[in-house]
Formats: sequence, structure tokens, C-alpha cells
Amino acid sequence: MTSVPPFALEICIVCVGIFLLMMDCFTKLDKRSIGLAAIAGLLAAFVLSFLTGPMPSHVIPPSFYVADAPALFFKRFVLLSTALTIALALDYAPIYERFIPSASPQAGVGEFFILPVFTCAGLMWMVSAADFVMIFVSLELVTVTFYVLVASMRKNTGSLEAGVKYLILGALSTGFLVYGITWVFGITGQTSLEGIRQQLPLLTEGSQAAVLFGLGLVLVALGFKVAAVPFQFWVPDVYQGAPTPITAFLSVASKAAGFIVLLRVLEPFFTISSIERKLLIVLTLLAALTLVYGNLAAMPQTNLKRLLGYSSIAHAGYLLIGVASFRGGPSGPAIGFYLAGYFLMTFLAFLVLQHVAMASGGDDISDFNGLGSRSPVLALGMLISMLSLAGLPFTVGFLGKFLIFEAAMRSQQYLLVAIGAVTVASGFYYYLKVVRAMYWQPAPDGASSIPVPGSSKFLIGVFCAAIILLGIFPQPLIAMLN
Amino acid sequence: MSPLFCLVILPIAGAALTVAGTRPRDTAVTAAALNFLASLIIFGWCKPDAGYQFVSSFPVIPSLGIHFTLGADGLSVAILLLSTAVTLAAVCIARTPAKHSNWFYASLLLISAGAVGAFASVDAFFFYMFHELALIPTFLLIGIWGSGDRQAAAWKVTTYLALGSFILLIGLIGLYLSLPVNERTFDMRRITELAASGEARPQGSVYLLLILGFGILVSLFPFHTWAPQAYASAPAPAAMLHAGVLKKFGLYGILRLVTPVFHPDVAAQFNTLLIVLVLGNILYVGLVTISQRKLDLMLAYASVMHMGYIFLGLLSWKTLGLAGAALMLVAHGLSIAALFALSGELRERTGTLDFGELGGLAKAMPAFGLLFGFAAMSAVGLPGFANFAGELLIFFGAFSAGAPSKLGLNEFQIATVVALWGVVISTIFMLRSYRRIFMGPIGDKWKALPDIATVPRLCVTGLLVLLLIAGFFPQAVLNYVVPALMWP
Amino acid sequence: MNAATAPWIILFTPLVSAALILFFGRYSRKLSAGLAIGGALLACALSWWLFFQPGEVGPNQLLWINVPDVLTVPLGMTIDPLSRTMLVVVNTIASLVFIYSLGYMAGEEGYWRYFGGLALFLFSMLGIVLANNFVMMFIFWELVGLSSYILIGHYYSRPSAADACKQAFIVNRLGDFGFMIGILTLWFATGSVVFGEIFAKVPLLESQGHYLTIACLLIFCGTIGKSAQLPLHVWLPNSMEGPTPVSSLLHAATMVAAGVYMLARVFPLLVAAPIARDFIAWVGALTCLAAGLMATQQNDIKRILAYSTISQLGYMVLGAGVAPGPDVPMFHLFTHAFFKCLLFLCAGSVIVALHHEQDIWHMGGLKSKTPITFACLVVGTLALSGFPGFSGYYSKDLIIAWAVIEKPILGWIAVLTAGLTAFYMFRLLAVVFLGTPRSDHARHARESPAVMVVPLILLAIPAWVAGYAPVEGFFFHLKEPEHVPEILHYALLAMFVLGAGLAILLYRNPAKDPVVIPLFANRFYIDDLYNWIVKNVQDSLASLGGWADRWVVDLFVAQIPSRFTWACGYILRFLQLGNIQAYAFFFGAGVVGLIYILLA
Amino acid sequence: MQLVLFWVFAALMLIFGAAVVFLRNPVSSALSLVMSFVFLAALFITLDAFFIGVVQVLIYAGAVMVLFLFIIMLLDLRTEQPRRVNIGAWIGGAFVVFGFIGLLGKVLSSAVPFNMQKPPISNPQISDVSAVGETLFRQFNLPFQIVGVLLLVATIGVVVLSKKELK
Amino acid sequence: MTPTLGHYLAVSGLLFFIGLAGVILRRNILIIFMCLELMLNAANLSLVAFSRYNLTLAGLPNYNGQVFVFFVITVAAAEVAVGLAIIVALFRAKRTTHVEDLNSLKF
Repeated sequence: MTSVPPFALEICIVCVGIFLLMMDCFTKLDKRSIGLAAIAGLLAAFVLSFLTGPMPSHVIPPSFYVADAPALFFKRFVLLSTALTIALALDYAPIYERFIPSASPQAGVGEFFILPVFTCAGLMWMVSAADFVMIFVSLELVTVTFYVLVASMRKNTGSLEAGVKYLILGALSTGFLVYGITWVFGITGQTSLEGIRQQLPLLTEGSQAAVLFGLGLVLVALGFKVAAVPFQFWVPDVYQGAPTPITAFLSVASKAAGFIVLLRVLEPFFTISSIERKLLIVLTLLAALTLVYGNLAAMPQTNLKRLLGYSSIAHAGYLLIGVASFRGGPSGPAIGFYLAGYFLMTFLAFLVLQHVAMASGGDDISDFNGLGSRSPVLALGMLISMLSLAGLPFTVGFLGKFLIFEAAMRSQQYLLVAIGAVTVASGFYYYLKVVRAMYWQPAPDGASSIPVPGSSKFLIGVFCAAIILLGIFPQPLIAMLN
Repeated sequence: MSPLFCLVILPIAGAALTVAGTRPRDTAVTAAALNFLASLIIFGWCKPDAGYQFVSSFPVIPSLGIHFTLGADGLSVAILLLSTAVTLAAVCIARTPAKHSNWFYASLLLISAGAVGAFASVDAFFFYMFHELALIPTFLLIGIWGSGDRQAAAWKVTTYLALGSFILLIGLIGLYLSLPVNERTFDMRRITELAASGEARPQGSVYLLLILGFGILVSLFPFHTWAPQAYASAPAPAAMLHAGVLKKFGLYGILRLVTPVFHPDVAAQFNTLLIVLVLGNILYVGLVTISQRKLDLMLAYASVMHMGYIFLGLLSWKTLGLAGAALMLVAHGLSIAALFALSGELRERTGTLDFGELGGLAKAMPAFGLLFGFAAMSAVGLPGFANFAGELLIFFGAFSAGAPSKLGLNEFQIATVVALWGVVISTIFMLRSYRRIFMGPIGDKWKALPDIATVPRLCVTGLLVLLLIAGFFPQAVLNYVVPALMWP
Repeated sequence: MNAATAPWIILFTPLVSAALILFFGRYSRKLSAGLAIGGALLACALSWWLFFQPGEVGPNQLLWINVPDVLTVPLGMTIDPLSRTMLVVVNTIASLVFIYSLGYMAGEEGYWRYFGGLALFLFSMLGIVLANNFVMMFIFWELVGLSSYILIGHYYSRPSAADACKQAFIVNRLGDFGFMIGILTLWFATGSVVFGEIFAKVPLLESQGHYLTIACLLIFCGTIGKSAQLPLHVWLPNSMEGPTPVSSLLHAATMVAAGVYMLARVFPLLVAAPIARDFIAWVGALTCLAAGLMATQQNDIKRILAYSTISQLGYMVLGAGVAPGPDVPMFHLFTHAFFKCLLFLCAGSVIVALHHEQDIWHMGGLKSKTPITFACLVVGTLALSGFPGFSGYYSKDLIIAWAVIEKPILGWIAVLTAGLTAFYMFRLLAVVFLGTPRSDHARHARESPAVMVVPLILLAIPAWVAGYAPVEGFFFHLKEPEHVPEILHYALLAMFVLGAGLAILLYRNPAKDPVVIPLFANRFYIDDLYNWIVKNVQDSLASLGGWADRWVVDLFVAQIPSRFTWACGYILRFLQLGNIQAYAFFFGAGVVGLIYILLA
Repeated sequence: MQLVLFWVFAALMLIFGAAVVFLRNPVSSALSLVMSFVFLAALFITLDAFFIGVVQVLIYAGAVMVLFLFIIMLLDLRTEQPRRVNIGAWIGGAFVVFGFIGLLGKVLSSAVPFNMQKPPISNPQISDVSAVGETLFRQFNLPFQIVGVLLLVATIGVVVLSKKELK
Repeated sequence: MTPTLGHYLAVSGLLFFIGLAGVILRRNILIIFMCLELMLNAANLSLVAFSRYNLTLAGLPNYNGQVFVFFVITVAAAEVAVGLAIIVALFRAKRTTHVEDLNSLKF
């Protein structure tokens, strides 16, 4: 059986993107067909990803680009999440259209479907990157497209404000990233992670400090990407302001890619015990702060999109527990599983949120009042999503947390486990606030039932089933990660 | 496929069907009735001293030693029977609410499914998972269809139990990690074996985590404050299921995962502390119960108080105490379910459970008064009801527990004496409430109250008959239970 | 049928009646009464039959609880002279009272409840009599308490009755508290709960210092509660709120005597614990005296009899404390059962005749209107007061004689009480039957129906003759004390004459009580003390607990943590200022902090 | 000589850099930025990185700065009105900056090779343009491609964001 | 005397901090953006210095560093383009480039 080299996937995606641009430019097709074509292309690449063979080393040196199992897993992850983002965007297009200055109907909507494809390419490169240059460049590709996507609803000041905030803080973190890479490169003379791993044991104590300085700055930039406290400030604001599909995309794909890069970057440094010790402190602290801040600050929120922003920080905290739990054996699979679960439940939440927001004109929790009777399907979807986010058993969210905490206990991260326990309880509080609104509260006067298109119903069904099935039989996913 | 699977899947299927839109009450009653029948058959089928039976296993995360394993021994089938019986009673007694009636019945069935699944699980991981399944239905039941300050109660019980079960989860992980590296598993049978052979030596910290986790779930003092509020606010069937069945999860868990696993010396380090807590449950909560002015709160506190006895039996680490705890666990489940059923009925009729407003109701509702009297007497631990046999065994077990002390009485014996005083206390509050509600002159507005309807009457009678059978022939239950407690 | 199965039938017949009454009694009054009386008669017949079966009956038990090697609790029958006699007494009196109830309860509502309760009581009482081990005895001990609760609370709509039944149950449970600890201590030392096996280990127990003494005292707590000894006597007078037949059967003749029966049952233990016996004797004597004093100032006809019961029970307990064998107190129990039952039934007859009037100061001059009742009451009074030739004379004097020999102080207390007994009984007699009627009801009183009068007459006979030597020899094997001081008999006679004479003199025809002693009338204020304790100690503690649960425990384990968490969240969210510069600053500060830690 | 040049260039670069921050008029800031970059390019050249120096001048001074100025003109930004001084920001900024300087100083002082003199290049004849090119196109080919995509995306993005009316 | 690596790094560090200070202190988004450019360029200076001082085995500067500078410049240019576009869009919508006017999303 013939196999395609892994890097063909990215090429494929870029080609799809360019093809879509041409389509947008030179045909008068309905813009929705662009979105559908994009989804088709992404899904085709997803299928293709199962046909990939080993990496031919003569084309791209493995010190730049790795295509190991996690990388492949996350490529698929990214592909699917992009496809879903575009699916969400298809539903969101009418709203989007209202907030862009277009001369003709549907003008400018095409890019809304096409840019995520390029983001997807960037993300895919990111998860394969094994060299700081690669990391920097692919990360910037992702970031720059996100700047555009976040700010693209130009007539909506919220979107613009979010865009500016993301831009300034993103650029600031880029500055730190570059400066950090500079130092790591400067001391080790290497940009590839493999090269750095070889150089690290040779360092004197003084130069170790300099490497740590650089690494710290890189950590800051990646912490920004994954929304770790205290680099999370952009998250709630940007999530709230950005177009809903983009928020979902940001919170899932961008975070996932951030985490795999974080793991890859840290991995060589764990081999040096003096550095490892310090990293342990820093990671533990980051995880603890992130857990506490994300969960606690989410409690008083009333806007669901913003709440999901804080929730995203909170989940970053749990994932950081996984990152900080490297001592008891590899925690990568646990993180991968958690992210996969997070992907399912977050997308489901945004899917429902988007429909409710489109119907009721707002995305406050109070807009969900009485959803249980207004639209049982949406309510059920949201219910399952919230329960999974809260970490209730028989959902994938619980297993994710379980694996993370198992890893943490194995690594004797008892402090984080304790904080985790408390924050899980507070998590119940704010996720159940949504459930309460849906089922306890009466629907506002005059609220009619919300129509849900068949495709969305199908998606909700698939997501619910996946959340529960993977919550009971996670083995396929776990096997894929190992 | 294990017949237990059908026991677990029936209520879940029932819940799914009700949500999908079948006639909720009929579906729920059918599912509960079928489940009760099934558990009866399994109860008859089970050979008490043959260890786990009906075992079927399905690998879920083999790399972590997690399998979806169902199985039951004498102890499990006894508790399964309790669960399905209480479920049937609860579902039958439920009054179909106007709002979201399908969710109402689905929630009830889900709570039952959680409990049944937990009691039928051999794998500690699924044991835990099934219990948590009931959390959200409880939240919905209290929040949507509750009474009084239902919102606060729902929040409290949910976050509290979430926290408790999370502590428990951490304890379970700790237990898991204390097994030898290549033997790590969540299979309770294997864990017990490893502990018995000395290959696994779980530490005191794990013990404390497990006891604390289970303790919060069974409202161990001082972590009991969620319970009264929740039970008082919950609709009657929910309170029945939660107090009668679901809360037994923690005690059952201790019987399965703590007493057979930990070395007595490990446990002994914490005995004094835990005994103080248990006495807090019995004495302090007992006193608090006396001070209650409303029936629902009083019953809720009473159920918290009785947890103290069971805990005492568990702490004794003696077959006698454990057997007593197991028996009491079944008995308390039945009696508190009957009591909550009646208090719910009473609320439906009178609209109030305040002692000050009620009085002399036995005049208007003699059958109701009689049933309530029976249930109250069972809660008081009167001979003839299984509660008495359970308490008796617990007292015997606890009195003979612990190391001999120079002072004459060791801590367990002192605790037993104090716990016996608790029997007096529970008599006081139960009889007081009976006096205030059913005795004395009847108020004018209650004179026309109709007596208890047929369905609830049959339900409560059924529960009481079970209690009486187990009370007259405790050995019948013990024959099932004791072999399960005789770990290698 | 043989001697082994008979006790089982005796025991469970009343239970079956009770269960049938519970399910079907509501539909027919006759059925309820019939079932109860039929059951009682069957049990009565069988117990007489059993009484004449010779010889020992071998092991005769089922295993109720059996946890191998640790605890075995059988349900077993003890068939020995003690239980045989007691069976006969209980069943005979019960049958009579059941029949009497037909008349007394005619027209009352809750017929099935009443007869169901009686049947349940009979079952429980027989269980105590037949039990061969402590746990079984405890089980029926509690069930007796339950039936007493049901029967006292028969008129539950009356607040006083409702309170009384509650109090009776709770006070009994107080006694049971000690009883159970006693059982536990005995089991802990001997590994068994069966009487025979424990008695076999008495030498072992004796070797353990005061262990046995303490155990016996704890066991005795059961008696204190059940037999209404000081200080737990308060429930018995209040229990008079129940229907009079109940008072006569439960609260005079049989149930309250269970405590004494139990002491007789465990006599081998008591013998080995002299200190405990001393204590028992003291409690008995003091109860005897105190109750006698209280009785002198009561105005309710049933309450007078209730205090008299307490006083007589005190005699029996005293007997258990001083006599060399269990037969001495049992003999008094035997005679007392008849005459006290008779007295109560007479009182009941009077009460019915006066349309449920119980205050003796509303009675008077009934001698001619209810002659049979009067005659029976006189028999009962003489028996109770220990008038020579009547049953009480033989049994009570025996106890007093033993007491004077073994514990002279207690003996003389008992003698004094005998005088008090005569005084208060003749007071009752004089006020109720002599003089002139003090109310309309009394003026128009008529004799009770035959169904009530016949049992009176039937009971009057044993009340008179039960103490005669042939009867006594038939049931008991008494050991007459030697070296009884001669003066004792004269003293007792003098006390009787003094008491009776004084009473007749004082109470021949006053309109109200010429003697007022508040201390006695208020029962030494013991009831008030209890009320005070319940109200001010227990209920205050409970309220404090209730307050603390909400404002301390809940505050610390739930409110404060959750509010604190929420507040933290509320404060933390304000870090999210919305201002880019602030974000940049926090970001920078985070970087500095992170690097600082890394480099530290 | 080199040291003198270094100090001159460095000082000017820093001064102009500081001017960017402290001048109120956006145009002056932009021009200071250009100047700062020019001296930065000069520093690059003192490090024998001629190609990078040239690129720096071309791209930054030539393209980026023009862009900045265009935008300033387009938006018609005036001199910033002196608003009330945000003391918090100043203290915070000072804290962060000096904290950072302290940390960097620590790294600089503790790390050994920092007092290292400039080593001679073994073969000064090799043109750094060709060397950079070699490295870029051979070794760093993939990132180069990605940057291409990045620029494409940026182009699209700019159109999406700034076109007055999308057609 | 030639300047040492330390000199270059110190100067570049100072430039970086000037940029950082500007980001924190200035209120005009455009200026903040310029300051961000300063920071990137400061990093570039360090990179070039490192590449010049840490020669490869062949005795040549480590051109990897210079290539990285090239990438940084390119990316920065792209970022500037997009960033300025956003600023223009913002100005069109809100007639302001002041950060303090951007505070509708908070808490």
C-alpha cells in the first residue's frame, strides 16, 4: 500500500487554502459552498492522515519536523477542529455578515471560511515543529491569522477591541519568545531541540542560568498561548469579543497546539536534573495559579462566552498539572486525552451557545433561561457539555481529569492535587449555573422555541455520543496516543 | 453477559426512554418494577458463600487496570435488593410534576442506576463512576422540583458531594498507586488479595483520604450539613433514593475498599479521631435533631445521626461490627425511605411539616399514623425491625473492638456506651415528633384530611414488611452478608 | 404437642392474634376482641397444661443471630418452675383482664387498636418470661415498652395521655440503656448471652474484682426502668392515662413486675455480687417508702393505686436484695398480681360507674350503690395492707422478715411503709365508699355490668387465698427465715391498725383532704426536677446544638469556605481590568516573577 | 576604535529608542524609531552581519516605517495631549523594567562567556550574503516556505481588515 | 580593544527594556506597536551578537542566528501590516487609538 509522507498533509492544506482563495476570487458561487469545500478539503486531509507512512528523512531533517504518533494525533485533532470551526462559521455567517462592511451580500464572508484553513496549516506545522525557528514561524502564522480572524467583525467594537488586545499582548509575547529563543540559541548554539538536548549536559552552571533565562521567556510565550496565569489576561476579553466560531477555535486548537509545543520544548530540559528541579517549581506554581484563578474567577461570571474563557483558563490549569507531572513517567498521553475531551465538550458548548445567542441576541447565561423547554436538543447538548467540562463520570471530561490526576499522584504532586480537588468543586458551581438556567429557570416571556438546523442537530448528537462513549470506552483514543 | 448488566441497564434505558418522550410515569414504574423483579431473581440465584458471582468483565483501560467488571456476592445482592425495592417505592410514590415530568422520572431512574451500578461493580473505578452518575439528577430533582430553599440546597449538596467524591477519587488513586507497579488494578477482588498477601501496603494518608471521601458522602460529622438541607428540600422520592440508597454507597465502599484492604494498625492510628467524629454524629447531631421543629429536617438529621452507628460498626474492624453495619445499612435504607415517603405524602396533604401547625392527625388519618408509627419505631431501633438487629450487632462488635485499655474501658467501649445513649436520644426525637404530629387534639383544618392513598400505602407497607422480615430473621440477611466480610 | 412445642405456641399465639387484628380488626369490633381473647385463653390453657408437665425441658431454641465463633443469639425457651409459675400468672390475669375489657371498653373507639395492643403486650410479656438469654429478654423488654406505649396512648387525642405514653417509653429506654450495657459487659467477659452459660461462668466473673458487681448494677438499671424504681418511677403514675384494664394488667400486675422477674431470673449472678445486692435492696426499700409517702396525698384513684404499685414493687426489689432465693420476691409478685389487678379493676368499675370520674373527692358513699365492687375492693385492700389471712400478709411479711434479718434498717423502713400502705388504702376506701356522695355522678352511680363484675369476683378469690400455704407450696418452694424477731409481727399488726384507724378517722366524711403535705402531694418534686432538666438542660442543649449546627459547623465547613471561594473569585476577576496597559504590566510582572524563580 | 564605534552607535540607538517612548508626537516617535533602527543596523555591521544590516535598513527604515508614517498621517494623529500621569503605570512599569534589568544583570554577570572578546572569523572572504542564503534555502527551507504562507495570510488579512467596503 | 559579547547583550537588553517600558507606559496603540518592534529588534541584536561571537567549528559565525533574524524581521513586517490594519479598522470604528478607550470587555 502506498503511503503519503506526513508533511504532505500541510502541503495539502495550503493547497486547499489557495484553491479556496481562487474559488472565492474567480467564481460567483454562494460563499457557503466555499465553507463546505473547506470542510471537505479538511476532512479529506483527515482521511489522508490515516494513510501517512514514515517520514522520509532526506526531504526535511527530523531535527525540524517530527511526525511521531502525538504529532499525527494532533494533526488530526487540528484538522477536525478546523473543520468544525468552519461548520460553526457556516451557521454564524449571517451574524458575521452583519458586522462587516460589505458592499454586496456575502462579500468578505469567504475569507472567514478560508483563513482558518491557513491557521490549520500553521497549527499542523506547530505540532510537528522540533526546531525553535519552526516553532516561531508556525506559531506566528497561527497568531497572525488569529489576529485577523478575531478582529474581522469590523463593525463590532467588541471584536475590534478583542483584536487589538490580542494583537498587543500577542506581539508582546512574541517579543519575549524571540528574546528567549535568542538566549537559548546563544548559549547552546542550536535552534533545534535535539541539538539543544545534546548541548545541555555540557553547560557550565553560569550558562545554565542563561539558558534558564531564555527558557523562562519561551515558557512565558507558550504560557500566553495556552492561557496560563499570569499570561492569561487576553483570554476572557478575546473570547468574549471574538466571533463565536473563532473563540471555539482559539480555545481548542490554539491551546492544544500550545500544549504540545510546550511539552516538546520542555522535554530536553527535563533531562538535566538541576534545570528539571527549577522547572518543577515553576510549572507547579503556574499550574496552581492557573487552576485557582481560572476556576475562582469564573464563579461570578454572568456571560457564558466569558465564562467559557475562564473555563478555558481553568482547563489549562488541569493540563498544566499534567505538564508538571513529568516525574512519574510520561504524562503526554494524559494531556492528549484531556485535550481531545476538551475539544469535544468545548465545541459542543460553543455550538449550542452560538445557536442560543443567534436566537436570543445575547450570550449571557440568562439567555439560556428555560432552554430545557424551548429547545430540548440544545439543552441536552449543553447539559452534557457542561457536565463533561465539570468532570462528571461517564463523560470524557471525567476520564481526562482522572488521567491527569493519576499522573499527578504518580508524580507526587500532592499540592496540585489538593488545589485541583477544591477547584473541581468550584467548577461544578459555575458549570451548573448554566444547567440551572436551562432547567430551573422559567423561559422569559415571549421566548419561542429555537429552531435548530438538521446539520447542527446531527453534530450535537455526534458530540454527545462521542463525549459519553469516550467517557466509557476511552481505549481507542488512549491507544492512539501511546 | 452477566445478569447484573440487565440490572444496571434497565433504569438507564428507562431514563433514556422517558427523556425520549414515552409516557414518563408508566415507563419509570415499569423499569423499576422489572428491576426489582430482576434483583429478586438474582438474590435468589446468588450463592452467598461463593464469593463474587455473575462476573463479567470488559477491558476499558487495560493499561491502567481498569475493567468494566460487574459481579456480586452476598453483600452486593442484599444491597441491590434494597436499592431496587426503594427505587420501586420511590417511583411509585412520586407524583408526576407539571414541569419537565419526563426529566423528573428520568432523574429518579438515573439515581437508581447510579446506585445499582455502583453496588454491582467489582471495579473500584466504575464503582466510583456510577455513584457520580447520580449527582446531577439529584441537583435537578432538588433544584427543579424541590421545596423550601431548594436552590441553595441543590447547590450545596452538589458542590459538597462533588468535593467529597473528588477527595474519594484521589484516595482511590492513592490506593491504586500503593499496589505493586506491575500489579496495579482497580479490581476490588485483586486489591483485597494483594492487601491480604501483604504485597500492597497502603498508607495511613490513603486511609484518611478514603475515609474522609466516603465520610463526606455519608455525612460524617462535621461534614454533614449538606444532608439535612438537601433532604428537607428534595422531593420525597429523591430524598428516599438519596438517603435510602445512594448514601449507602459510602458505607458500602468502606466495607469493600477500606476494611479488607488496610492493616488494622494503619487504621488504629486514626481511631480516636474518627471515634470522636462518629460520636459527633450520634450525640451532637442527635441533640440537633431534638431541636428540629419540622418533620423533614428532623428526619434528615435523624438519618445523619444513624450514619454514626454504621460508621461505628465499620470502625470496629470486627466481623460482628461489620456485619452489623451491613445489616443496619440495609435496614436504615428501608426505614428512612419509608419515613421520607410518608413525610412527602404529609407535605402533599397539609402543605406544612411544621410541628407547631400539625397535631392529632391520627384521628383523621389512622392508617397513615399507623404506618408512620411503624416506620418511626423502626428508626428508633425497636426489636422486630432489622434496625434493631443491626444496632445490636454494631454494639456487640464495637464493644469488643480495639485494644484492651488499662482504664477498664477502651475508646471503643466508651463509644459504644455513648452510642447507646444515642438510642435514647433517637427515641426522644422520634416520639416527640410522633406526639406532635399524630397525637393530641386535632386542629380544625385537618379534620377533613383524607387518609393515605392506596399506592403509597402499599409502597410503605412493602418497605416495612421487608424491614420486619429482616428484623425477624436477621440471620437470613447475615447469611448473605457475613461471607462477603470474611476476607482471606 | 409436647412440652417443647407448647411454649412456642404460647408465645406466638398472641402475636398471631395481634397481626390478625392489625390487618382485619378494623372491620369488626367483635373480631378484634374475639381474636385477642381467644389467643389469651389458648395461651392460658396451654400454660396451665404446661405447668403440670413434669420435669426439665431440654435445649429448645432457634438461632436468631449466629455469627460463627463470635456471637450466637438464640431464640430459646426456658421452662423451669419460675417461668411456669409466671406463665400461669400472666396468662390467667391477662385472660381475665381481656374479658373485663369487653365491658370497660364498650363504646370506646379504637377497639382494634386496644385489643391489638393487648395481644402484642401478651406476646412481649410471655417472651420475657420464656427468654433463655439476655438479648431475647431485651428484645421482649423493649416490645413490652412498645405495647405499653400503644396502650397508654390509647386516648392519644388527650394531651396528657399522649405525653404520658411518650414519657413511659422514653423512661423505659433510659433503663434499657443501662441494661444493654450490662448485657454487653457480661457478654464481653463470658462470650455468651445465654443465661445458663453465663451462670456457669460466675466463678470466672467473681475473680475479676468488681466487674460482676458493675455488670449486675447495669442489668439492674433495666429493672429500675421497667419496675418504676427510684429514680425512674415517674412514668408509672402518668401511665394511668391509659384505660384502666391496661393499668391493671400492664402497670400493676404483670409488665412492671417484669423487672422483678428479671432479677429472679439472674439471681445466680446477684448472689455472687453482694455489693450489687445491697444496692438493689436499698433502692427497693427507698422506693417502697417514698412511693408510700407519695400515695398518701394523691387524689386520683388510679394514681393512688399506681403509687401503691411502685411501693409494692419496691418490696419485691427489696426482697430480691435480701432474700436467699428468688422465690421470695416472686411470691409477692404472685400475690400482688392478683390483688393489685383486682384493685385496679375495682377502680375501673368505680370509674365506669361514675362516668369516667377519677378524682376521689368527687366520689363518696358508693358502698351501697356498688356493693360488689366495694366488697372486692375491701378484699384487695386488706390483701395489699397485709391484713392477716389475706394473701399480702404472707408474701409481704416474708420479705419484711428477711429484710429485718439481713438489713435491719431496710427492714424497719419496710415495716413503716406497711403502715403507710394501710393508711393510704383505707383513705381511699373511706373517701370513695364511705361518707356521702360528693358529686351528681356519685349520687347516681350504679353497679357495673356482669362482664366486669365477674372477673372482679374471680380475682378476689386468689387475692384472698393466694398466700395460703397449699397455694404457696404448689407454686413456690419458700424458705422461711429463722430467728425472726418476735416483735416484728406485733409491729406489723400495730402498723396496720395505726394506719387503717388513722385513715378511717380522718377520712370518714370530709369534703376535702384534711391533711395537706405539699412535699408528698408533689411527689418530692421529682417530676418537676425531671421537667426542669428536660426543658432547661436537654432542650437548651438541643437548641444550642441546632444553633451551632447552623452558625458554627455549617459556617465553618460550608458557608465560610464557599463564600470565601466565591469572594476570592469575585476579587480575582477584577484583575481583569480590561486595560491593555494593565495587562502588559501584569504580563511583565509575571515574566519577572517566573524568571526570578527559575534563576533563584 | 571598534569599541568607540560600538559605544557611539549603541548610545544613539538607545537614545532614539528612548525617544520613541518619551516623545509625545507620534511622528517624532516614528522617526526616532527609524533612527534607532539605522543605528541598530550599524551595530549589525560592526558584528560583520552586513546582509542583515542592509535588510534591517531596507525593511524597517524603508518599508515598515513608511507604513507607520502613512498610518499616522492617515489617521491624522496629533500630539498626544498630556493626560493625567498614571502613577500606577509608572511605578508598575519601573518595577517590571528594573526587575527585569536586575535579572538580566544577574545572568550577564554569572554567565562566563560574556566578557568574551570578538573572535576572528577564520575565512573573512566568505560573503555573508551567500552564507546566509545557503543556510536559509537549504537548512531552513521549510520555515521559509511557512513564512511565505504567513505573508500570504497577512496580505489577505490586511485586505479583510482595512478595505473600506468589501466586494 | 573590541566590544565584548557582554556589551552587545547589555545594550540589546536595554533596548528590550525600553521597548517593554514603552508598552507598559504609552497609551497610544501605534506607539505601543512601535515599542513592540523595538523589543523584537533588541532580540535581533542579541541574536546577531551571539552568532558572531559563538563561531562554528569551521570558525565562521553561526549563520543559523542570522537566518533567525531574517525570519524575525519578516514575521515582524507581516505582523506590523496586520497590526496596523487592525488599528486602522479600530480608528475607523471608534475614532481613537487610545488604549483607555478600549475597556468595554472586562472583569
